[in-house]
Amino acid sequence: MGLFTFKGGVHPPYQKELSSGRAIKTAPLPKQLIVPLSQHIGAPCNPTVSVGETVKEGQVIGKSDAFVSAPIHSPVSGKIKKIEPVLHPLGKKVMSVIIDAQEDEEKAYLEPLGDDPEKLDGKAILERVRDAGIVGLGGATFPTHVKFSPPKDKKIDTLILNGCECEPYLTADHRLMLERTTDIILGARMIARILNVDRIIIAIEDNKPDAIEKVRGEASKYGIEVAVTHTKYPQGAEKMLIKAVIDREVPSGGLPMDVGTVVSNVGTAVAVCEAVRDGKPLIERVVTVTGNGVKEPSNFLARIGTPMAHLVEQAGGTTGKLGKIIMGGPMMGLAQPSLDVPVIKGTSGILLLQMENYMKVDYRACIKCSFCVRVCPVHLLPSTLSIIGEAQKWELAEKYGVNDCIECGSCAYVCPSKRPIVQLIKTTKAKLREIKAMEKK
Amino acid sequence: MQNRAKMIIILTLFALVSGLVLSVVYLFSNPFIQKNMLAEQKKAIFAVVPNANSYEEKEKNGLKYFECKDSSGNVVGYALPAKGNGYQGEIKLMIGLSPDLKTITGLEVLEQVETPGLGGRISEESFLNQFKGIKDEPQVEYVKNKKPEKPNQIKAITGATISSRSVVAIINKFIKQFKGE
Amino acid sequence: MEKAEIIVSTSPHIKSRETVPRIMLSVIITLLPAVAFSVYLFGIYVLFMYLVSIATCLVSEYIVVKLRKRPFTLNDFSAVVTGILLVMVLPPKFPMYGVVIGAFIAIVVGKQIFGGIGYNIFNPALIGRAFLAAAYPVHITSWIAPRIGSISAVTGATPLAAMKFSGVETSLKALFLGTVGGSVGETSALLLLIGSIYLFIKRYIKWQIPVSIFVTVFVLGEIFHLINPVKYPGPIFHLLSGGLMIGALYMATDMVTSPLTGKGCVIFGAGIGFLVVIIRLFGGLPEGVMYSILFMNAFVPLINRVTRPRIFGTEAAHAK
Amino acid sequence: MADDRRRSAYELLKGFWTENPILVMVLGMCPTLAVTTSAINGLTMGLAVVFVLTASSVIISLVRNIIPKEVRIPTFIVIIATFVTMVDLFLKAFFLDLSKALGPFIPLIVVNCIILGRAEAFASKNNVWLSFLDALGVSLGFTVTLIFLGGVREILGMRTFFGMKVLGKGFEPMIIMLLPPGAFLTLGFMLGAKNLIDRKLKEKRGGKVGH
Repeated sequence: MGLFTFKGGVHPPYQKELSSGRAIKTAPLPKQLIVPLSQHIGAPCNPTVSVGETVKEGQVIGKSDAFVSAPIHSPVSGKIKKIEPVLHPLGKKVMSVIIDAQEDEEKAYLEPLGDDPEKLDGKAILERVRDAGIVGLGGATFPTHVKFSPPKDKKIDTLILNGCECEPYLTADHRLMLERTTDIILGARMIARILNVDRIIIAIEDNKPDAIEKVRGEASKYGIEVAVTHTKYPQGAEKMLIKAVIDREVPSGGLPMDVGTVVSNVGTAVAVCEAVRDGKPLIERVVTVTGNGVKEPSNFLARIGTPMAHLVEQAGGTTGKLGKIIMGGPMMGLAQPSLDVPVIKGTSGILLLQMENYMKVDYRACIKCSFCVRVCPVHLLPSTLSIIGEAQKWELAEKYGVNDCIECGSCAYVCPSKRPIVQLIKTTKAKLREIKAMEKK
Repeated sequence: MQNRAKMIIILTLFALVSGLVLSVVYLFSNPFIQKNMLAEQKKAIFAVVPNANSYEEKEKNGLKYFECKDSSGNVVGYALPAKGNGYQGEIKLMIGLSPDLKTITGLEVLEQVETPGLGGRISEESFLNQFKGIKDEPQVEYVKNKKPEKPNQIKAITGATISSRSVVAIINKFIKQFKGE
Repeated sequence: MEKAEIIVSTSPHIKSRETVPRIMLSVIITLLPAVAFSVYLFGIYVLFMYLVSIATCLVSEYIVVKLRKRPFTLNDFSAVVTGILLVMVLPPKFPMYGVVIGAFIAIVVGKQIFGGIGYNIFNPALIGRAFLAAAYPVHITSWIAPRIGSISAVTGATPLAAMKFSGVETSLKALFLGTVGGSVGETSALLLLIGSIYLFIKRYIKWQIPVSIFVTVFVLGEIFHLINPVKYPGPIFHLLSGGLMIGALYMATDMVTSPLTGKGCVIFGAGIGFLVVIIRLFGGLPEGVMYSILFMNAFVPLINRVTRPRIFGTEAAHAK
Repeated sequence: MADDRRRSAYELLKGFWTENPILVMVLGMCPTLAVTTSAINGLTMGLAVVFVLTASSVIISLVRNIIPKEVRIPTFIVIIATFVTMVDLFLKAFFLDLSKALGPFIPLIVVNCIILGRAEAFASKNNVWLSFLDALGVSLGFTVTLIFLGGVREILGMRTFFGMKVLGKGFEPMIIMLLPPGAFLTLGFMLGAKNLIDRKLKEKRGGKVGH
């Protein structure tokens, strides 16, 4: 069987060997946790607790009535110390609940629903997904229950479980697939139950042969397919993955459900499994702490709200002159000003890179080498878009499909002129949104 | 209505004045212009036919030509105006022919718009002098980058083969027609 | 840990090792075999031509950049590439002041007037050469015999001129090895091909361009050769003679002045190939590679527009 | 009075630099590019324009009040054409060689934008004296620029200036300068140089650069 792939993409140095051999360790509880009340795409939550109150692990501390939102649960038992705006990994200050952790065995989990998907009601599972505050753990943090509630007219026939983990450095999903294989499969079957689909495909890049073998062994018991995909960035981007695995093209501006499929991260499947089987809300996740700025790259099972500095300490601390702190992978992750920010639901990794990686490079004029055109997975002309962006011709950029850009960063990665293509595209998109908003008024 | 009438009157007036002024200028300058043109023609004819003293305009085989005589009234040659396409535009020539029509006695370029400094050098003496005394039978030929060996050959201008070739082609065509071949 | 030292910038946070200077340097290095051979073939004067041309390019670029108060671009080696390529398409023994003027024009008119590297429409080296061709038409067609030679060495004419004006066909082996008369660096098809292999592997040149030029020239050449084998040379002769190799491999493939997409490059190359054959067989000049490339350069923006790739998830490129 | 004099001086001098018809308004490109293969061609063309422009401007300014607005353009053209024909005949009668060198570009002065432009923009709105100065200044500016353009092309293309040898054997004439591309290149460099000088002047005066 040939490898599944798509047209375009890049091969950055993966650096996965730094942490792929490290089993997931449960990180010790930090003294204080910072839980932002907005950890997903959609409406932020309102606090349901007040300062001084004592909370139990798993108790709801924030929620919102909006549909596109997910409740937030206390990751530990403890006392609410403060509720105030704190710097959030996404770059601005967000209202957060600060909890002093206390030793307390008692948990406020939800009622377990059982572990046989055949006997469970899809609706009940969906409700549980919502109540457990599950969001897409691949990094996009879109509320999962929304994703699993397609409108009636969209017929879903395939569920794709994304285990590609195409971002360099990150190994969280890899470790999950090795260590939590049964949970992933169970979670997948539960999700399939919600969506009422028969076909489940688990997609894994061919640079993780051990995971492929392990998952294939477990998946074959339930007739679940394993698709081995070509190791190439951004193989894990939804649209690219759907194209590669089932050869369907999500229309421009559309969603996977428009082509009858739903893509979910393997981590999300584990969360679904735990929420249904154990009643455990989403309060912890696997985080890869890696990069040449870390002494011992590791994979941790960390509570949401754990300050990044705490995890880095657990990984032996920093080494060398630190240049960059990144939440997520090096291609699409977000640079952080310090390690004081907390782990949130979308934190797949903490990447520390040494200063020496950042020798000053000049930003030059585009020489039209077309490297970016070759790698763009959505077949745009990134060089042209960047020039249009520099010229501030926002409307022209729209004609050139700027809104179809998935901001994967492949273009900026290959650019020999080191142009900030993604940044220019992001600015253009923001300006276009502004213009649209103005026109509406 | 009145406005329109005024417009017509004014325009007519200006046209009339203009016509009047130009007529005067024309009457004044025309003799000079005619003289200029004749002088030029004469100069060209006498340049290509040596020993000519007078000429007479005649026509043969559909071509206008000038029969040249010396002071004692003997025909000393013919001057044949010729024209054709060059590299960039029309080239007008005056070809001088011996009475037996077998030898070219001279060549002048009347008008040309070839590349200045390149094809334009067909107007230069060094190029034109080559034609003095060459044979036009079987026809005029040109050679490149070497000395002409035969009596009917000339050397093309370096880097301007097309212009040189055009001149030779025009000459051959008109002489042929003039001879009635 | 000092906070101020941490860099906060947008993704992606890692970048490939490719840089403009690296690409340009690769081009220079792959040209070296042909450069060395040209010095051997035509004498030490050619080496001075290279040096003067490169120096003039660098100085001109420096002056314009200073005058326009633009960021310093000398260190990207692109001016050096232009300098070398310009000499490679000039006849050996071209007067030195001509080299200086050509290099100056190449950089100032060919490149900096448009805004410097990346913004120029035409290949700078070819602009320089086109200027010299118009300024000094005699010098640009004055050839000398190579040191190791073939039959055409007697007159010093290039194989193409010999073919066109005297009907003499040079042996293909001589053409392939480059022991023939011609412009400084265009004679050896073999060395140019060897040099460009690295660029192909690194994908620094869009392979579609040379391939489509070669295919078009071959097919058209063959067609005409079949029609009249006496008058028109065979297709291999076309491929190996004149500036076709250097044009197809190093001039047409100039990143800045070639189309962005593969499809565009095919159209671009086919256009060049077509024009080359037409000019060679029916034009007033023996060689037309330079003008063909410059002509097609002008169409690159148009080609880019019509060959825009179909955006993922849309019906057609112009659906919106 | 001083104001009047200053105004007059301005109208006369503006055509040389600040409102130079070629370098600023980029008008009359057809003769500019086509005939300036030598300085003498530039001078002749320029003088022809001086005559036509000054004469027609004066006449138009004189009659500007009696011409109905609707027919002003045809009237201007008739006036201009008259003077152009006069120049053409004059050159044919006395300077046949120059007339040949300039070819159709003398008759084409009729449609030269500079002439009609000055007539429409200035002479039809100002008194005779100012119109005269304006026309003289603009056309002389045109002439000077043409001589410069023609001179540069002649020197580089033929090594001569007004027919006199100025460059020695060591300098190979550049044929391209005599061809249309040479005209475009020279004009381009002149435009660039003018803008550069203007910018430097502005900087010196402490003004802001840019548009």
